[in-house]
Amino acid sequence: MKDSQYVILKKENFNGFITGLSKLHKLVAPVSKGYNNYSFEEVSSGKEIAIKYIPTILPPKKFFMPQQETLLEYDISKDLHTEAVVEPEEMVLFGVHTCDIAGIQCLNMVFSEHPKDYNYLTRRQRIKIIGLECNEYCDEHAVCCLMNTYMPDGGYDLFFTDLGDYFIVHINTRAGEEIIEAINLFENAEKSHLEELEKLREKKRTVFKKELPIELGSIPELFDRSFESKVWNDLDERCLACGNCTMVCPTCYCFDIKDEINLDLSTGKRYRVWDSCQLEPFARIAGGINFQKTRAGRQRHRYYRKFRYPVNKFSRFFCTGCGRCSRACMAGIRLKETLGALMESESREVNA
Amino acid sequence: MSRDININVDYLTRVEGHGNIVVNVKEGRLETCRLDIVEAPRFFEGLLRGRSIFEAQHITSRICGICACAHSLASIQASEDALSITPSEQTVKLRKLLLHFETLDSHLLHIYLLASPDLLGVKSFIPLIDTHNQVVRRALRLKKTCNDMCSILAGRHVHPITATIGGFTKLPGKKDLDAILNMLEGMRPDIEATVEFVSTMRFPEFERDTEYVALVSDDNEYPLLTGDLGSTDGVRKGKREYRDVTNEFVVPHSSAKHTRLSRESYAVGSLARLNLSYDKLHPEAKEIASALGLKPKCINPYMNTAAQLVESVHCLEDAISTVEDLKNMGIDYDEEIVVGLNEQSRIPVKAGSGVGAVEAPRGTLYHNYEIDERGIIQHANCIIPTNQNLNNIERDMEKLVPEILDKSDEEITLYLEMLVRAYDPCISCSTHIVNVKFVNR
Amino acid sequence: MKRPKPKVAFFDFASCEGCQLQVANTGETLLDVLDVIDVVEFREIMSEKWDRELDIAIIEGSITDHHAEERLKQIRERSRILIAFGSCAAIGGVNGMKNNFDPDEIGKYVYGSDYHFFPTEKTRAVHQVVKVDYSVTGCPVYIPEFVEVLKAVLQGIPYYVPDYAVCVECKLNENVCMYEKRVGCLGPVTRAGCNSWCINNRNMCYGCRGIVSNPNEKGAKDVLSRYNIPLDLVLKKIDMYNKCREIKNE
Amino acid sequence: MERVVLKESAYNIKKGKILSIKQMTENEKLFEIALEGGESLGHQPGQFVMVSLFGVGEAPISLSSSPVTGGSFELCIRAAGKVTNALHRLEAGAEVGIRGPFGKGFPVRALEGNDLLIIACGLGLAPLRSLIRYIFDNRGDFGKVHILFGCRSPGNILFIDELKDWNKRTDISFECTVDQVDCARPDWIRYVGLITTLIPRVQIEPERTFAVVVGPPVVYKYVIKELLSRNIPERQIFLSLERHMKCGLGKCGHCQIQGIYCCQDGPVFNYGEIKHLKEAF
Ligand SMILES: Cc1cc2nc3c(=O)[nH]c(=O)nc-3n(C[C@H](O)[C@H](O)[C@H](O)COP(=O)(O)OP(=O)(O)OC[C@H]3O[C@@H](n4cnc5c(N)ncnc54)[C@H](O)[C@@H]3O)c2cc1C
Ligand code: SF4
Ligand code: SF4
Ligand code: SF4
Repeated sequence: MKDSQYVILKKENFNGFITGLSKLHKLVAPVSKGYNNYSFEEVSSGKEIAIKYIPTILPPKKFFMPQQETLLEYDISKDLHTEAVVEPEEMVLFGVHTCDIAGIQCLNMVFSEHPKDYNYLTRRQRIKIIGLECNEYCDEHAVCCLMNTYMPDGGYDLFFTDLGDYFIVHINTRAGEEIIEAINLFENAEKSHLEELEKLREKKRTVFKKELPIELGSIPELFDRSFESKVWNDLDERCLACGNCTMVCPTCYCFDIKDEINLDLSTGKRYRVWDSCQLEPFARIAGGINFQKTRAGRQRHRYYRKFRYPVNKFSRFFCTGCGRCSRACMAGIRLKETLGALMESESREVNA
Repeated sequence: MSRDININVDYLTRVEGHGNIVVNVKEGRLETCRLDIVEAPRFFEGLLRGRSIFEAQHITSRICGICACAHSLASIQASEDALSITPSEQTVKLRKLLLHFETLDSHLLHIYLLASPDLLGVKSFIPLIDTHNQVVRRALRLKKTCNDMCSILAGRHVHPITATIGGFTKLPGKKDLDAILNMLEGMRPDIEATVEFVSTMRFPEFERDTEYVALVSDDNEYPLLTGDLGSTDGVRKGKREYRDVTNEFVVPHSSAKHTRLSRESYAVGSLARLNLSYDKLHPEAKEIASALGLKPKCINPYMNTAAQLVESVHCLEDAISTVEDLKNMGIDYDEEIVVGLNEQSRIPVKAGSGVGAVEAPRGTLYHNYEIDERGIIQHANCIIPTNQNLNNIERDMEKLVPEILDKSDEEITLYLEMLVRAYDPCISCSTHIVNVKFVNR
Repeated sequence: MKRPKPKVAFFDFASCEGCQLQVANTGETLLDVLDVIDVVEFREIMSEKWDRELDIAIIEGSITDHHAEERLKQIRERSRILIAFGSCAAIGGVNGMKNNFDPDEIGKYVYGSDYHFFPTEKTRAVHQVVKVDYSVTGCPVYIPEFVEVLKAVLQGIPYYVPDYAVCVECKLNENVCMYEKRVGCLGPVTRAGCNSWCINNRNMCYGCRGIVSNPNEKGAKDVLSRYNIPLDLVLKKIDMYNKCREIKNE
Repeated sequence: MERVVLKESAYNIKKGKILSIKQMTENEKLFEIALEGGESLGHQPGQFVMVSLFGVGEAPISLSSSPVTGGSFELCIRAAGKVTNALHRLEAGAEVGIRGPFGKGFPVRALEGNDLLIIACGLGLAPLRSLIRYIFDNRGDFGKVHILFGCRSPGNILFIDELKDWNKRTDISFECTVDQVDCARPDWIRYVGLITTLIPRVQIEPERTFAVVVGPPVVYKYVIKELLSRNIPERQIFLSLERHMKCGLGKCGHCQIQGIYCCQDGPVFNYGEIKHLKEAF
């Protein structure tokens, strides 16, 4: 029906779009929780959605890799009987910012890598993503320009950009196109619409400025030289090891595996639950040795897992610049400041 | 008839807390008759001193896990009184709802799990799992529903979390109200079955006229959260004069304090409330009352269990209409309280004294705090329903024992235990364990 | 697979008995539980008594006087497994606040000149008096955790109270952090396992589950000053449940 | 919600039946396990499996038997916690879940034709026994073989009967030391002292010697220092590291040592390749 890659949705049709879509699929979108906090929750009407929002408390990873998810069910009443399972759900995510789309792309790489994780991949298959452009910065914690995630770069089915009276929508996949077709409220994008989109992008390029005076490409080397930096000791004093920074990170995927048996003591399930490298017991083994005893070491590990290790393994950074870790930290440990401190302590050493 | 009876019920069971019954009859003459409380004292009033008034409800709810909501509500009322805060209409309705849930829960627990084994001739509900499986399941189902409703409204039944000075930290959403309404309506058949179950029970026939005390009011509402203090002997006082009602006093021959009002002892609880405010019961409840042969002034303490059932019906019906009211009014979410805001000094604090008087499931519960200008508690006093009943229980026993001397020791013991249990005593929450007597000292 | 049901008894010491009630509150799940254990004594809801050997003793409440200590020791002797049930038993809980006062002074305050009829000692948690095999902490206990512990007992495997912050569960539940509301929350130093019950209900964490093994005390104080939350207020709040931490095990 | 059965899930287990259990020391038992249907595990010495007890959990355990054995495999397990204690309570005939084998084992191909210095401390003997048995099975493929074993006390000696045999063998050299003597010391134990004291006693040609070391984390630092002082090239030293492991699939993050996952990239590492990893030791 629509041959161009772009369509538009008038604002007055937005509600109809959401209601219509929510009737077709489980629809999830950002909603306000007060105190400038948001979360992705199921919606059925446009007015529930916070179109202007800053990154949600938990990133959309909670749909791809739920906080707790069953891996295996077992029955040991007679013979040992087990079945590996996943309980996926068809859904559409609406309003995903570019940083979070980047986060999902990171997770895609992790879980597609051998040995493949079919729990993740099966869920992934059933989720459609509708992106939403940030026309301006969320707040001072974002580093999306430095991490180069502030512009759309694939990873979605549809992508919405708010242009005042209407949204311009980029159709990226066949699944996206099906949504457009199913909900008959879209119009063809004219040249003028595309020009307006280009104008917005131009403007964004002037508003979004590299948040720190460093080239993305030099970050790995900065980390190569920072392993023994004093910056980590400073974090040791401040960090409470609460784990918030990792729980809210769109690219943290560490988990624990636990067994739960029913009261019959013969049936039950094995499930995984989000875990965090910031927690005291994370690297402790039987016998009591803890391979990550200090908060300094654990904080360092967190930063290296964003800015150094994955660069080798996946050729990309695992920080999407969303700023969640900084917002979630009651101790005020800010990613931007930590990076800044690393740069500074290094330049001091160089100058000394 | 002259015989010796020596009853020593060490650790009275199926009551909340530790109590012992001691009866000593020598040659047909009653020598000793008392209910000892051996619960380890916990000194709540003492340890409240120096704590912020904003922590009071959190701490005092830990006086008793069985009537934790009532303690919270009494505590909040006392605190608000001291701080001169008037709760909104919505808050009052929600609090009433919470108290209804707890009353239902507590009464049903008592009827099914604590009292009915006696009437069915078993030691506990455990054997009933086999003999009366449906009854046990119904009891547990009802209890669970009350518990679930408390969870929605207050986070949980034992030590509610959301109820706080000023209102609630979390207000029920539309879906929550619907869910509660659903659960309440779903309880109706089980409550009907309960009525049937109880009407087959035969309560011992025993009467002793005494004074009954409860909250009373001039409006049409069955008073549970607000009102003055009144008695069947015609006393009426404001809640700030609670000390004149409870009259804790020292008995010359014993070191223990008792409470009394117009006569040697008084009773609180379901029967007291029914005797004072029978007319204000929900019509359904009144119907059940008359079917059970309960009408004011009923002076058979064993009938307290029946009165609890009547109140259960009242609470259920009143809760349903309260939820409907709330749904019609629509919840104002701006009233949600951020707890701990006192840390930011958002509720103005001043020196003062406040009293909370609430009809807990077992009777009138008083909390009284005195705070300084920083909101720090200087003095605290909590008077628990069971404390008020202990004296009355002993007087009942004194009258009962001579009447049943022809029965076997086992039977006498059972009658006495049942009597004590009928009051549904909550000894664990007795902050003032004032009733221990040392007759043989 | 039918194995003999273990004999289980509930005992209460200084407590509000709310944790026992939590068990009764589980509804028909209680029947499932009773299917796998044989409750032989549970004074709150049963008249049956048992003075012989026990497989599992479930202890509610703190130890506040000499009698209690003796009684507890006797129970320990005849029990194969002993579970400290609820914060009062596991960490001392609210009864610990009493340790802020001199026992005679607080006795006089509450009972006047007759205070000596109610002798009291420093409040102690159960493990400060006898060996404890399992702890179910929380005020009140969180029933899913209790059931988990019960299953661990039946399977003969250990249960470790989580040694990480309530914040973890709080985040999994996607709550708005209390610090965003500028309210001092004890979540960051309190052991998880309650599914962040209080914060899910928009209250703060009061620390009822005990403090993690290695809290960053200095860091926590800095956080409070960052948010202008008076330190003494929060320190006092820690005492609400954790005062018995100060008692060193003999 | 849909429920999909995942045939290919890496969390699927293979059923294993315990054929026999042998108490080795107070805390260690040897389990012989066969997979259902006689399936061969097909492992390399140095690899490990995740052993499951349902309702309890999983634990990574090294394979102790030579791959050549085929039909069944052996695990030497110390009762250290939840899963391992529960395993110790099992009896022959019980079923367990097995995932794996996982990880990179000892570089058998690279070792072939060279002299070997095998150093085992305590439970480190469990994985090394797999290699040693493999070497015995293919003795002609290797040069001189020295085996050093150290443990806390005579009561902690694993595979004691086999060790007696090794002691008698003439095609290898074998020495054993204990940190302390707490009960009757078998006469074939000649030394008391730390494992490091044995290293200077063996005669080696460093350039054609490969050292393979497995022991608790504390020993590596000292043993490696000793080996380097004997001029064994860094790249000819192999070791196996223990970490907390949950998935064995390089995902859960528990075993990560800086940029590498111990479960997939290890547990056997070449010292020369990881010596720069400060978190490794
Ligand atoms: C590659 C590899 C190979 C191995 N090979 C062998 C082998 O061949 N033989 C062998 O015996 N072992 C081997 N191990 C070690 C073995 O995996 C562990 O001993 C085992 O995982 C312990 O599991 P568990 O469930 O018995 O102990 P757990 O119950 O899991 O106990 C240990 C864990 O519980 C936690 N814990 C313990 N106490 C507490 C507490 N009080 N509070 C909170 N948390 C606590 C610790 O943090 C630790 O994570 C190997 C390990 C690895 C990584
Ligand atoms: S959120 Fe802050 S305090 Fe918590 S673990 Fe992360 S850095 Fe530490
Ligand atoms: S509300 Fe409390 S428990 Fe939750 S994240 Fe914040 S500090 Fe942690
Ligand atoms: S959130 Fe804190 S106070 Fe509330 S139940 Fe959990 S540990 Fe206890």
